[in-house]
Amino acid sequence: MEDQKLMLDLLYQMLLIRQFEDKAAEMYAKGKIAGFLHLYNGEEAIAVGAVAGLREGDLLVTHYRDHGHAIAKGADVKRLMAELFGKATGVCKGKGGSMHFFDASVGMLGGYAIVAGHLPLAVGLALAGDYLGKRQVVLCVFGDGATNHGYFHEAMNMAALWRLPVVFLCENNLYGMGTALKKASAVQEISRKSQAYDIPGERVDGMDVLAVREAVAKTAERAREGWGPSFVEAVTYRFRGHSMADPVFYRTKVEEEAWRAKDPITLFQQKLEAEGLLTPEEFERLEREVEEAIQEAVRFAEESPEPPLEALYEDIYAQP
Amino acid sequence: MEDQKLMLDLLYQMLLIRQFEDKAAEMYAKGKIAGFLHLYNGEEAIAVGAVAGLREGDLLVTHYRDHGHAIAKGADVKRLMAELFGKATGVCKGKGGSMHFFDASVGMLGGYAIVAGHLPLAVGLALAGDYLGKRQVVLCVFGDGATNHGYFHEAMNMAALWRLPVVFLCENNLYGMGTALKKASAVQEISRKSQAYDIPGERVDGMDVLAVREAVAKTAERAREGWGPSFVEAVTYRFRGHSMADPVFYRTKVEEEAWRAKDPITLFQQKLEAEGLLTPEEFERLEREVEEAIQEAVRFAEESPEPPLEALYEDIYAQP
Amino acid sequence: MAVVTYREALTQALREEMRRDDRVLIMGEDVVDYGGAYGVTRGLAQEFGEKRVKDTPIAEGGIVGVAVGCAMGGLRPVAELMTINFALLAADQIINHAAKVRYMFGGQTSAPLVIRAVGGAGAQLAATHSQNLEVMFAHVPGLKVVTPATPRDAKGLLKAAIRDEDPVLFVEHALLYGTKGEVPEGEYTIPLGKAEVKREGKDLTILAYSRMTLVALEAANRLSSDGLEAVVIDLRTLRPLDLETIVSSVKKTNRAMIVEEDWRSFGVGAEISSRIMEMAFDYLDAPVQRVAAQEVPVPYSRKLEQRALPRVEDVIRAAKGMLVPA
Amino acid sequence: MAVVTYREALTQALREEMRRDDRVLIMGEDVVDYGGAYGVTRGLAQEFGEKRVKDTPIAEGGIVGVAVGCAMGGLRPVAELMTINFALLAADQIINHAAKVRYMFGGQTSAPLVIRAVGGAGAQLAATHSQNLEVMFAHVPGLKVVTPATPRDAKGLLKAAIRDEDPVLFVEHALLYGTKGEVPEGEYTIPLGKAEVKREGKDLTILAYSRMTLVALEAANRLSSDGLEAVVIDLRTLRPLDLETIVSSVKKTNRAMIVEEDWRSFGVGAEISSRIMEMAFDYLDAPVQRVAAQEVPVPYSRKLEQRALPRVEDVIRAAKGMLVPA
Ligand SMILES: Cc1ncc(C[n+]2csc(CCOP(=O)(O)OP(=O)(O)O)c2C)c(N)n1
Ligand SMILES: Cc1ncc(C[n+]2csc(CCOP(=O)(O)OP(=O)(O)O)c2C)c(N)n1
Ligand SMILES: [Mg+2]
Ligand SMILES: [Mg+2]
Repeated sequence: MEDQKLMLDLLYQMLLIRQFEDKAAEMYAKGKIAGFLHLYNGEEAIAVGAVAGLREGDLLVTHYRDHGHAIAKGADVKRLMAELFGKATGVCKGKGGSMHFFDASVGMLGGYAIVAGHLPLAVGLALAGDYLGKRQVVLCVFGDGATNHGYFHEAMNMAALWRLPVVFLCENNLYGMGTALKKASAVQEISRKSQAYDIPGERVDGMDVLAVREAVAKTAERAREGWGPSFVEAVTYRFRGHSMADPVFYRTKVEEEAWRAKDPITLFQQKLEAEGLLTPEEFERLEREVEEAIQEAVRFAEESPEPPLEALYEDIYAQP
Repeated sequence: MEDQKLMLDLLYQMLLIRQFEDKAAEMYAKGKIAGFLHLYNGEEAIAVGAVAGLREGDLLVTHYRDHGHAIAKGADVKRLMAELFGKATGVCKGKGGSMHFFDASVGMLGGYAIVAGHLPLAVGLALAGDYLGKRQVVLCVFGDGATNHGYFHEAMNMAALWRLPVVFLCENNLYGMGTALKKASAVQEISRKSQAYDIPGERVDGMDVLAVREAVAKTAERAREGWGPSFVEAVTYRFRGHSMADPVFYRTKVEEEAWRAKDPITLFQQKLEAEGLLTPEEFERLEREVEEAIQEAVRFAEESPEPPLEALYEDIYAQP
Repeated sequence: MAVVTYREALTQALREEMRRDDRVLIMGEDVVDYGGAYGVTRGLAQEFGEKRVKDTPIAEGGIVGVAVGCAMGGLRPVAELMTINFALLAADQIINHAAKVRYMFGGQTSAPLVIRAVGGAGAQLAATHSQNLEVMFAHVPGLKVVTPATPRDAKGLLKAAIRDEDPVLFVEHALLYGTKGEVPEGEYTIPLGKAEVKREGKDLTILAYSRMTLVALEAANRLSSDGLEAVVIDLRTLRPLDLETIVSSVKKTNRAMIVEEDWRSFGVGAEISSRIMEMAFDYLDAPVQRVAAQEVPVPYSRKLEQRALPRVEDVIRAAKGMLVPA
Repeated sequence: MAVVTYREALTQALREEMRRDDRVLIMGEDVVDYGGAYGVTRGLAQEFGEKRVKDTPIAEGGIVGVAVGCAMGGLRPVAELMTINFALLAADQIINHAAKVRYMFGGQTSAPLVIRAVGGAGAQLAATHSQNLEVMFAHVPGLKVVTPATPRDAKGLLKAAIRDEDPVLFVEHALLYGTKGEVPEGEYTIPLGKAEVKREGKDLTILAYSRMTLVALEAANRLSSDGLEAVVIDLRTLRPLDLETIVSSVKKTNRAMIVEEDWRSFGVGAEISSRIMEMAFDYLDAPVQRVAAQEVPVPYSRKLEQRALPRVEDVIRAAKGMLVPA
């Protein structure tokens, strides 16, 4: 029973992310949202599975493709949508936008738009937690492209050296913008990169929410017990372009279709139905629930006020 | 016979480096040389062995501990000593000093004082050579400390990705300044770091000039034939402090003595004597020859003029 | 003359220089299929092949370092950084390597590379993707810094930068790519280090560069209907700086103002302002003014972002403040 | 008052703050056994253990990034960069992360860290190890930049920087470590953002910071024997800048000069000079002057290096040029 509730919750979260993203795309087309918008469609199982593998009080930092992580970590979709709309009620008061979701109250410590720039930050957060005796794990999410950056190397080495409680989670969606993995990385099996730091590395199916949950739960507990960092590579695919501006010239339709057949939501739905934990009616009910939540989020965002002009000069310094 | 000549030449070069360094230390104490001075005593077998593994036209770039490499690559000790003295006749007209030896005429393309900063440069030089069809190998030398830097990762990945003719040669002297390898690197066997790029890695005895020569010759030919980069870790020890200012608090006398017993020059001398390729008299003669060369270098440096004041404003731009 | 976009003018420059000189190659993130984040290299890989148009991993320090090595090795690399914000990741290669190798090695080598980078705010990209950081590089001897405002200048300056024997940071502006202008049909270059008087006048000299040149021109046109005629000088190159053109204009108008999109404090305008005071003190009827961005990280919200950036009205108000005694 | 070196004053500040607040920790290359490249952290690992004084790998971007994370996580890290030249390797973490997290996340977090870095030339370390790069960071809202000249200021400012809730770049000078001065016995801090009049006068205001404060003071003393009395103001903090102290002095002396060790173009002095013109134009009897380093990469040769740096004689000559009509 407990288990069924959890399973349905995972499904709900994935649906919530999917619909949030679809709505965001719609609102972007309408000009309600601007800037860069990087959607998470297709990758939902990773954020949802990973957060399910954490405990309360654990922290998450991620890259600019951060909507899924913020939602999975428990941030309010109303305030996230309001952030996309640039409203004062947004999680970052409209100052951060899509790439910079942050909600301290749920341990979502940020989306960062400098590729790999947050990897050392994650190590520092873990160091602080360790120093303060918190038994807190830091989940650090990034893309395949980020693993070629110097920061990846420096952060992995320091985390290993100091045995810090970080789970490095790579969302390998096979492309960094339009550059295929094989044109950017000397090794294709990204999980192997952790060997250079004696960090255990593991590759999981990023379309399987339970597989991701298991990998993160295991490595997070390892970290919590003081055994240091781990590296998890979750293989996945983004169903949309890199950002709204991307015409996706660089992938074939055949490849896209093959991956769409592995839609993590459909797969999980089918699995739960096969196991008798879900009926088609319940699924529809879940979808409607999600739809309502998203509609409410849009309403909230629409009706929220713009930030006042004074906000421009606030939050630069704590002590100006 | 040919072989004996070569062996004696290797020995000569190691002696030349050793005496150059001892003389530089003496001149530093006398105030003739200033700035940072990083000596190569104990590591001579690496530069000499490595350059012996190259062919004419190959290039070398290295870090700030660069005297040995410049000498082995064939730069004139007179002009190198003059550079240390800050004279106009120095290889860099007195503008570079100890950390920035450069002699284009012999393919010594620089000592660089930003740790690991020259690794991407080496990749670029190799790319240029490849682009221009030169069949030229770039030997890139750096310390153990440099392998923890982001540049190492970025350069190794790009070199592997583009199969460029670079031999990455790590002088693992167990310390980066006063920081022991085990406090700086998650893995101790540095050669393993190349696995993350599918670059072949090998550890050799850095006190054995022939072992280094063999490893570099093999990997350089591999590179020249189009098979891409290699990684060679040469284990060694610096007999002096990191720089002239270093009181060497962080190492034990026992450790130092153990390594001094493996002096690469003495080992090679003994080996050649045992094989009948060298007599004690010949060795003394060699030493005297080297002594004269070094004395002449000092004389040249002493007698050379200071750079003219106008030199301050030259060489900033090609087209001001 | 053909009317083309700033983007297309840049592409033309790259194409022509690659045809002219085999040693010119392009490297950067997504320069092949994507044609660069802003589409400037689109079509070039098709014409020149992936040996000359190279996609790189995401590794800005490495990219610029490789380009410096290429340049030292005899090629003419054009490295593309997706935005100037990422130049901070390559600052060591730009400042400690590209700008130094010639000097510290006593003139034995050089690094004739071009680093193209997009700067500027206005597209709601928030704090880390909206900076104007050119002043940091303009401070450094050994570098040249170019900041074109129009399609004609973009093309002519990029061609000159590629031919230049020294390292050049070439800063484009995200909001200019779609702007159009006349570009001469034939082959031409525009020398680095020469400002251009883009509008004549007599009452005031307005100095600007990159997108702010357009803002300054619009402000000058509107001031004109109030009877005030401002000279507008486009600096075009920040290093070397064309002091002669600047100072000789100020000596005639006796008033100067800088319009810059970067933060005021320690920004580009500070240097221009100081130089004018040093070289034309006795000619100044009023202190040189600076119209700059608000000193805040750039926020996402459109309303806030627009307020953070210098607007035409800000220039007009400042100009009137200088000309009409309060 | 005790007479101690600049180095010892800094060590005292670190020791006292670490005793006062458990959350303060030090991280950097060779801070344990070596005591830092310039010996400032010597003895601290012995007292506080390696949990609070951490050696790091050579990885400046990573080091500062880890420190930013630590600060966001509730600690008060003091990250040591061996020299400010390597801050270029951490420029992204300093400018895109430390300076931005508070703002772009709407005030939900902050990065109260101190980055200590040694700047300056004069020790024949050549082009990549002799730069004065503080202006690049002073340009950035969200950062504070501190540049002490004396042991007393070094100690009081470092203590204040550690207690400050914002990210602070604390720039020490390589040639100052051995200099001595009086330091108060008891506990004290010196607020960031306050310049100090280090010498009174009436004929001219000389503005300086870091080592150039000593050069300015010596020049002022020598000018005094010629009957010229210069005020010497030590800026101490470049961001925030204490305009009040600067401008009120210039309004009295009617002449101002900046002495800076960085390159003139787009350097610190440009901002000071412009601000003075903007705020005290009608008081100025002469253009504000800048005495700066030669615009060259710093060469190794002592003779050339000495010529590249601003000397007491340069200040005297410039001052006389301002005061005695030619
Ligand atoms: C340091 C840096 N370089 C370049 C960019 C531009 N950029 C944004 S996303 C991206 C691709 C990242 O790919 P990956 O890490 O695989 O993540 P994905 O978008 O596939 O989830 C690039 C190059 C950036 N934001 N930061
Ligand atoms: C980027 C950078 N960080 C720090 C330094 C200061 N530094 C100079 S040498 C050195 C140690 C390098 O150790 P390693 O690479 O092992 O070379 P070794 O000196 O042992 O030959 C350090 C930290 C530097 N020059 N550059
Ligand atoms: Mg990806
Ligand atoms: Mg070493």
